[in-house]
Amino acid sequence: MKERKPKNVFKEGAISSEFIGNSIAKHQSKTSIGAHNIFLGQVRADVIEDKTVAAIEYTAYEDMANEKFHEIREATFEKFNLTCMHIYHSLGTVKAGEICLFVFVSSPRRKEVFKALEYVVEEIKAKVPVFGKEVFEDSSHQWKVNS
Amino acid sequence: MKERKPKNVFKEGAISSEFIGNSIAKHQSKTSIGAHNIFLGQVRADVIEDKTVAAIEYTAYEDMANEKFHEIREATFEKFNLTCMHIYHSLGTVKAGEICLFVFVSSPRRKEVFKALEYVVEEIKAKVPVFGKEVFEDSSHQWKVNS
Amino acid sequence: MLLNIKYFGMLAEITNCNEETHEFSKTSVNELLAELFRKYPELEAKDFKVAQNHEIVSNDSNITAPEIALLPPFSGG
Amino acid sequence: MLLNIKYFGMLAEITNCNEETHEFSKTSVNELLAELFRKYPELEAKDFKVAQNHEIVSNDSNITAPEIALLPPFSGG
Repeated sequence: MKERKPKNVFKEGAISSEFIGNSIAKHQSKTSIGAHNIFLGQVRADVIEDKTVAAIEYTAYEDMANEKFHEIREATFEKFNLTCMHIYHSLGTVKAGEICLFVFVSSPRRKEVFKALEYVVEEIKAKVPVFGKEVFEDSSHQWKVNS
Repeated sequence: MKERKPKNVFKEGAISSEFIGNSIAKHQSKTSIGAHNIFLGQVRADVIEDKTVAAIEYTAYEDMANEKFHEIREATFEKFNLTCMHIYHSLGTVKAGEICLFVFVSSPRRKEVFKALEYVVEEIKAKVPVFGKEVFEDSSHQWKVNS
Repeated sequence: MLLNIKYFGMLAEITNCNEETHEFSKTSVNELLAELFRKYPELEAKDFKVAQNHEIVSNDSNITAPEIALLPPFSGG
Repeated sequence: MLLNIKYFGMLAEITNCNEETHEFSKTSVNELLAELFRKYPELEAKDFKVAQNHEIVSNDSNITAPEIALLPPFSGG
């Protein structure tokens, strides 16, 4: 199990609510799980100098990003008692209100999922080379910076 | 807004993955939201002295419970910068692998949702009079105690 | 005062009912519990809290409301 | 050594390309950057990190791999 190849975490376009619902449904046969914790990143229609963000276009250094996602996965399983973990990130255009990041952790016990989920999300923000271009309604743009 | 009447948090039976997916979809028109955090409690098929839990039957002191859910809601909105919050808890029979608790918080910023979600879940566990009867496959039972 | 006593979870198994009326002429929660323990001796060994007006009250509180609930440890979620 | 240089995000806007080959005969990341800054003067004012073998390296590291990436601040999620 140790030498698993990095999976492709990226999905083209937004992550749909049906996809998330299906992902939850798939875990109902895993009856050792007592707690799930899900983080969803959603694109905000921020207003910057009178212009409103209509979408974010995501690009990534994909090979490095998938390696980093894989390292984060492995480190998280080392640190926390998790039954399973899933990460999906959008590439390409995600409109305001749509979901661009889906992180899903499950464990027998709730204390583990809270700690693990926050850890995973902060690691993704800090270590994965993904770049968001905020496109305004008038088609001008600026580069997003995480805070 | 302050004197809202407590809503009914309880749903008869398990909370379906479709219900959760639909609830996520409803938030895609709220474009000030940047982060959602979802907690799901799932019934574990624990094995206790060679007997396997097949389901939990939930009962509650409903009036008091809905008031406590309401107080937790109000306190959470006071403490954290949230856009919205939803809580659903099952009553009646929830089989192993099915979902009995769904807590959903949303905010412009991710730091808020992590703190808020854990707070809400711990408050529910500590303050809401809900009682779970673990029913084994042979129909014997024991009363669940939260840890 | 005519009280409506509610029992939940494992306590309702002992009393064999979810609620019952109980004529009470004394003052405190402790005095009420003494009467209930005479009726249901098994209750005395159980871990539970008493709620009045949907709030947990201490056993030396006075009974002021007609609805009293006996609540075993919570196990929601 | 013939390097393959990749540019991402706002850096690709400056260089007007996502990747290019670059013949490099010196040693360190700093020396490579000096050459790139001569070609793209606007790059010098930008905040970015250099990755080699998919790992961030410091600017005084030696270039040992043919694929080098210039990465502006990450903004995933």
